[in-house]
Amino acid sequence: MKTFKCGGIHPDENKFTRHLSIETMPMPKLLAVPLIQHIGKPAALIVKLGEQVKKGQCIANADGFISASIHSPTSGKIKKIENHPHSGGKFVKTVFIESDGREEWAEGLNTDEIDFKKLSLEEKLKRIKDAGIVGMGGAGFPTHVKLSPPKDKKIDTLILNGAECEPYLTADHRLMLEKTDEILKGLSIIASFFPDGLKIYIGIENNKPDAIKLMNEKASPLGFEVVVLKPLYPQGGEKQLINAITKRTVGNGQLPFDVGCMVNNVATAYAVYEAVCKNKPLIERVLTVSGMAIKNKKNIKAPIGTMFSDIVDYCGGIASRTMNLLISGGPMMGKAQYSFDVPVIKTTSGILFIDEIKLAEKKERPCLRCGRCEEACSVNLKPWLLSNLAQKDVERTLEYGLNQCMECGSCAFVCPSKRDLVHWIKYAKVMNANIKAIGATERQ
Amino acid sequence: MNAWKEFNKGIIKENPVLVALLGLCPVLAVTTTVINGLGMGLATTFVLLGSNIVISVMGKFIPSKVRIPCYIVIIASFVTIVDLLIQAFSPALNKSLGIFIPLIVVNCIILGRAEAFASRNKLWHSILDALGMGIGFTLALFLLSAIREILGSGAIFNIAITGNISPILIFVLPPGAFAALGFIIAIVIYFTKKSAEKNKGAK
Amino acid sequence: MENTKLIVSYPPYTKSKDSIEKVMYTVVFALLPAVVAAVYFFGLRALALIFVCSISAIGFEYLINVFRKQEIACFDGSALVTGILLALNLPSNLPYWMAVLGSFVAIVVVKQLFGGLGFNVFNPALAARVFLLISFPVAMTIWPIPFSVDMQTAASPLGILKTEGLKAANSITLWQAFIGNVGGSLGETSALALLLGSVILFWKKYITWIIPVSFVGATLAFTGIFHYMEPLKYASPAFHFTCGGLLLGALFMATDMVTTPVSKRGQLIFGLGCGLLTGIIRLFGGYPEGVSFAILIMNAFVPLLDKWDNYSNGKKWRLTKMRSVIVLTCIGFFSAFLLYMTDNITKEPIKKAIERVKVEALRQIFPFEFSDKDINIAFDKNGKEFFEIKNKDNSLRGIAVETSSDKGYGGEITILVAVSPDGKVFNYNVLSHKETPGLGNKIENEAFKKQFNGKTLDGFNWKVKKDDGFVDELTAATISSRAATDAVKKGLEVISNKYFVENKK
Amino acid sequence: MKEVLLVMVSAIFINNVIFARFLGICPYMGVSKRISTASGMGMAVTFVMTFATAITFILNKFVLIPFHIEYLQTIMFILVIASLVQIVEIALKKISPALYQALGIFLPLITTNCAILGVAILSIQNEYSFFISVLFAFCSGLGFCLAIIIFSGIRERIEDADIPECFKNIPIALITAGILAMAFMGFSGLVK
Repeated sequence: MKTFKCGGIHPDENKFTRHLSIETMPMPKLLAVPLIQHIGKPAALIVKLGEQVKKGQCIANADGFISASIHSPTSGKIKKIENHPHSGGKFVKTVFIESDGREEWAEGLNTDEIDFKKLSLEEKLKRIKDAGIVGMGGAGFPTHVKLSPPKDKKIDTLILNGAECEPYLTADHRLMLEKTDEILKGLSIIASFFPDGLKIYIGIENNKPDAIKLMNEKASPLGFEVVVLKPLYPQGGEKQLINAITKRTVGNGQLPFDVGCMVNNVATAYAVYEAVCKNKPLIERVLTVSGMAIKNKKNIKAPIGTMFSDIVDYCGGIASRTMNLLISGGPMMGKAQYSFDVPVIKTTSGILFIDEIKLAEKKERPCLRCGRCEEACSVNLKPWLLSNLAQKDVERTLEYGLNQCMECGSCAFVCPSKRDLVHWIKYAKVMNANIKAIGATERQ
Repeated sequence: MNAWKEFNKGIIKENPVLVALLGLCPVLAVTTTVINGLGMGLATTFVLLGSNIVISVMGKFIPSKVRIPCYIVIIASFVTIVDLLIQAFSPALNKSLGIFIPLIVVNCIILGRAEAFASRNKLWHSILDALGMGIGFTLALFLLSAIREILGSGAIFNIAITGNISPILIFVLPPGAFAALGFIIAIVIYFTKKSAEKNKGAK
Repeated sequence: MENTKLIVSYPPYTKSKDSIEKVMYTVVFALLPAVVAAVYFFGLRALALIFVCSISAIGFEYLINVFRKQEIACFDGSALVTGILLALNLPSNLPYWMAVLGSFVAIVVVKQLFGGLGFNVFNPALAARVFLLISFPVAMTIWPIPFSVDMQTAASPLGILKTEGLKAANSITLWQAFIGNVGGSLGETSALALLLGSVILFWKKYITWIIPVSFVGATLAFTGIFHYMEPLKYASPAFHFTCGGLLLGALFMATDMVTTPVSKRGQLIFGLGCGLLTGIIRLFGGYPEGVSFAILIMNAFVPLLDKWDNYSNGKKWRLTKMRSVIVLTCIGFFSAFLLYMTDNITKEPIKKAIERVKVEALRQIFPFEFSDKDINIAFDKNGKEFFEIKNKDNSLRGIAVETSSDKGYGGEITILVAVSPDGKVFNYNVLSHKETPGLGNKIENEAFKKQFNGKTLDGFNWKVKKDDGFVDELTAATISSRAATDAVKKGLEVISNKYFVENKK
Repeated sequence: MKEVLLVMVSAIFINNVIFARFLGICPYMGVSKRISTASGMGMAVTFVMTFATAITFILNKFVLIPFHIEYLQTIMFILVIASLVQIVEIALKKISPALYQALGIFLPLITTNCAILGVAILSIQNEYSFFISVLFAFCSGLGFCLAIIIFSGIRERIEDADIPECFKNIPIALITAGILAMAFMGFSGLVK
C-alpha cells in the first residue's frame, strides 16, 4: 500500500453512510443559484428578473479566462436576484428560480449517449466549457482551463482521485460503486486530451475495498492501473496524491503540471462524461448528509441551488435539540454555517450536522512546543511558528512559507493544547493579501 | 527647586539602583556581607560627592564636545583617592571589595549624575543631589546585602543568628545575587505601580 | 430548525483526543515504576518525600493561579509531574522543608514567573535540584544506602569515583547498579525501572527518541574514548550508563517538551550537547553528577537552536574633532598632579597596613604572646621568607612560613604555619582558599586544626584516614582536608630543611 | 600549552566575566533585547577588550612600574580605553565599513563598560605574561559574547509570555541571569 512521504494524520473515519446507495432528491420549490461556485471571476448574468427559463439553460456566462458558466437546474421563472448568504461565508449575488414542476429541458441538451471518440478535441473542450464543469473535489477550479495547460508543460501521468480522505464523506465512494463505467468513460475523455503513452492511475484508499475490487475489474482492461493507498489524511490533496503514487514532490510555488501530472476528482470525471456524451450541463451533484444530529443520514443527488433547509426536511429533520454546528463540506476543511438557508453549490461535497460540541474543549491552551504539528504538516511547514508570527509580525510569515499551506487542518487536529493554528494562518493570508493590495494601490 | 525635595528624590523616588537600575555591577558583586555593602556604598558616595562638587564648579570651562572623558578623568582621580585611603586605613575591607573599588570609575550612577545634573546646576544643589543619590545607593546595597547575608550565611554583621538551621548558601553565590536583586526590583516596581494607581484614583 | 442557534468556529471541527492532561498523566504513569523502585529501595520515607513534593508543587501553582486571577489550571498534571520528578532527584533523607523550598523554586520561580506552562525556558524540576544542590551541599550529597534501616549514608558511585578514584568505584557490581541497589537519589538508582517506564512514552510518541538516544550516546562515546585511552583513570561507559542520573535525565528531564527544541535538527544538537557536557563535568568537573548542569546549560541554548535568524546590521555613528583631544590631555595632567599629592600622604600608611596584617596573622598562630620587635625576617637560599620569633636573649622561640598547595577542591590554598624550635607544629592559619563554602572552608575551623598541634614531620603519618593516615578528614570534603594536610606538611619540610639540617650539620 | 588551555577554559566557562565576576552587567541587561544587537555588542566588547588589555599591559610594564606611579593605574587605563574606542571606531570606518556597520552603534557604550577595565586590571593583578593576558582578555570577551547571546535568545523568547506585570523586562532578566549563573556553576572546579 502506498502513501505520501511526510506528515499526515489518522482522524477516525465516521463513514456511516458508506453502505447507503445514492437517492435522487425531488426538485424543491425554490432554488437559489449563486454566481460564484468556482475559483476565478464570478459568472456574468445573462437573464433578467421574471424571465422564464428551461432546465439546463445557461443563466450566466464564464467571465474571463478563469471562470465557469452557470446553468438553471430546473425550468421555471426567475423570482428574484439579490445578495444572499453563500456557503463560503460571504453574501453573493444569487438567482432565485421558482420551479414550475414541468422539468422541461432546453433543446439540444440531455441527448442520449454518443461516442466521444468521434468528436474532435476542440468540440469536446467546447462542450466541457459550455457545461460549466469545475473540480468537484472541493477546490472548484474550472476543468476546461485545467485541461489546456501551458504548451511547454508535458503531462505524462493522469491520476483519478478516489481517495476521499475527509471523515464522514462517502459521496465519491458511492459514485465509484454505482457509476463505474461512466466514470471510466469520463477518464478516457480526459485522457484523450493528452498525447498517448500517458500513464493513468486511479488512487483509492484501502478503506473502500468494494470500490477497489469493482474498479479493478472494470479499469484494468482499459489499461488504467488502480493504486491501493494507505488511509491517511490529507491524501486527497493534489500534492500528496502525486507524491503517494509517483513519488514526485511538487515543491513550494509549483503546480501539478510542473512535475508532469494531472489530478481529477471522480465526480468531475462523471460530470465530464455527462457533458461530452450526453451534453448535460453541471446542474446537480452527489453529496453526503451525515452527522449525529440529523435523523437519517443519506447520500443524495441534489440539484445545485437546493437550500440546506430543504435537505434537512428531506432527511427527516434535526434529531437532537442540542445541535449547534452545521458544516458545509468535511469536518476537516469544511466551513461552519450561520444559517440553514444556504444553497448547495457545485463544490459542496457534504453537509454535516454535529451534535453539541463541548465549548470547553475548544478553549485554546498555551503551546507546549511539542512539535507534533510540525510532524503532521504534509507540506513541511512550522504551523506553531506561523501562528505565533501571525499575531506578532504578519509580514514575516511569508518568509516561512505561508502560501504553501493548503489549510488541511492536520496541525490543529493533532495539537494537544487545541490551539487555533488554521485560523491564524488564514488570518495571516488575509492580512498579507490586504497589505499587498494597499501596496499595489499606492504604487499606481 | 527646594533643597529638601532635591535630597530625598535620590533616596526613594529616583533610587539609582532600584528605580533607575544603574551601576548593577558593584551592587551584585559586593553585597555578600552587610559590612562590604556599607563600605562600598560609602566609598561610592564619597566619590559621587567629590566629582559632583568639582564638575558643578568647573561646569562652564569644559567644552561640550569632550565632556564625557573629562568627567571620567575627574571621577577616576577621586576613585584612586578613595582606593588609596581604603588600602591605608582598612585592609580587611580592601581585601573583600577587591577589584570593585577601581571599578567605581565606570559606575554609571556617578557619570549619570555628573552628566545629567552636576554640570547644569548650582554647587549647593549638586551637593544635595550627590548626598541623596549616595545614600539611596547605600540604602539599596544595605537592603540587598542584609537579605543575602541573613539567608545565605545565616548571620548579620558576621554574627551567626540562625543557629542549627543550615543557611541557603546560594544567596552568597552569584546566582543568589541575581535572583535576590531581581525580586527586590520587582517588589519596588509593584509598590510604585500600586501607589501610582492610588494617586491616579485619588486625583 | 428555527430555534437552533448555530455556532461559527474555525475548522477543523474534529480534534484528536490528545490533551495536556492526557500527556502529563501518561508521564506520571511512566514514572510509577521508578517511584515503586524508590519506595522498595529506600522505604516509606521516599514515598513521604514524593508525596510532600507533589502536594507542595500543586499547592504553589494553585496559589499562583488564585493570586494572578487566572482560571485554576493546577490539576492539568504538569505541576504533579514537576513534583514527582523533583522528588526523584532528591536523597530520601532530605529534610521536608528543603523539599518544599525546592518545589517553591521549581513552580513559582522557574515556571510561573516565566509565564507558566509552555513559556518556561528552564526545566523546573532540574533547576530546583541544582538550586538545592548548591544551597545545601552537605544535605544533597549524602545518599542513604538501600534497605538501610537507620539511614546509614555513603557517597553515590559517582561520588566515590570522584573522590576515591576508579579502584574504589569498581567495587560496585554493574548489575547491582542497574537494578538500583546502590546509593543515590530516589529516581537515579534503578535504571531498570526508568527504562521500563519510558517504554510507554516512546510507544505513545509523547517524547521524541532523538534526544535520549543522542544524549546517552554522546555521554557513552565521550567517556568511552577516555576509558579507552586510560582504563585505570577513567570509569567504563557501562559504569556511567548505570550509575548517576544519566538515564533519569535523558529519559524524563531532557525530553520535557516545553524546554527542548521543536525542530528535529535542534533536538539532535541539544542531545549531543547535553551528552558532551555531562561527560566533561563527570570526568573533569568539580561536581560528581554532571547531568543536571548539562541539561540546564543546553536549555539556555534552546531559543538559539530554534532561531537561526540572519544578522541585522547596525546603524551609523558620528566622529569627534581633534580639539577635544587637547583639552582631554590637559585635564589628564591636572588630575595626575592631584594624585601625586595623595600618594605621598598615603605611602607610609599603606606599608604599615600590610605589615599589620602579617603581624596579626602571626599573633593568631603562636600560643605565646610576643611584641612586634621580636619578629625578625630571615630568607633561605631561594628567597623564601621566614618569620623568626626571638626571645629576650635572642634565642629562637618559634618559626612561621607561608606555604600553599594547589590540590584544593577549588584551586590553590595558601596557609601560614607556625612551628616550635624543636619541630612541633603550633598551629596554622589559612590566608586564602577557593574551597566551596560550607564544605571545603571548614579547614579553617579550630576542630580540624587541633589535630596538627604538637605533631612533628616524621612522628606523624601526614595522610587522611581514607588514605590510611592519622588525620580524620571533614565529611564530604576529603579533597580539601587532603590539600590542607599537604600544605602543613610542606611548611614543616621547608622549615626543617632550613633550620634543623643546618643545626644537625 | 596546558596553561593556555587552562586560561581559556577558565576565562570562558568557569570564571565567566558575567556569571562569576559580575563585570559588565549594565550593557548585559541593557543591550540584550534582540539577538542581533546582542551579538554585535558581544563582538564589539571582545574586540575592544583584547586591544585594551594589550595596550594597558604595555603601558603598565614600561611606564607605570619603572616610574613607580602605579597609583595612576586607574586613570591611565580609563583614558587608554576611552581613546582606544575612538581610534578603533575611526580605523573601523576606513578598513571595513561592513564590520563598522555591525559594531558601530556599540562602541560609545563600551567606554562605560566595567568589563573592559575590570579585565585589564585583573590581568595585571594575576601577573600574566603579555601573551597570556591578551589571551585571557580575548577569552573573557568570548565568555561575555557567549553569555549575552544565550541571554538575548531567552529574552527574545519570553518577550510575549504573560509574565506578571511587575516582573516584566529587568526583574525577569535578572532571574534568568541567576538561573544561567547557577547552570554555569556546573563548570566550577573544572580546572585544578
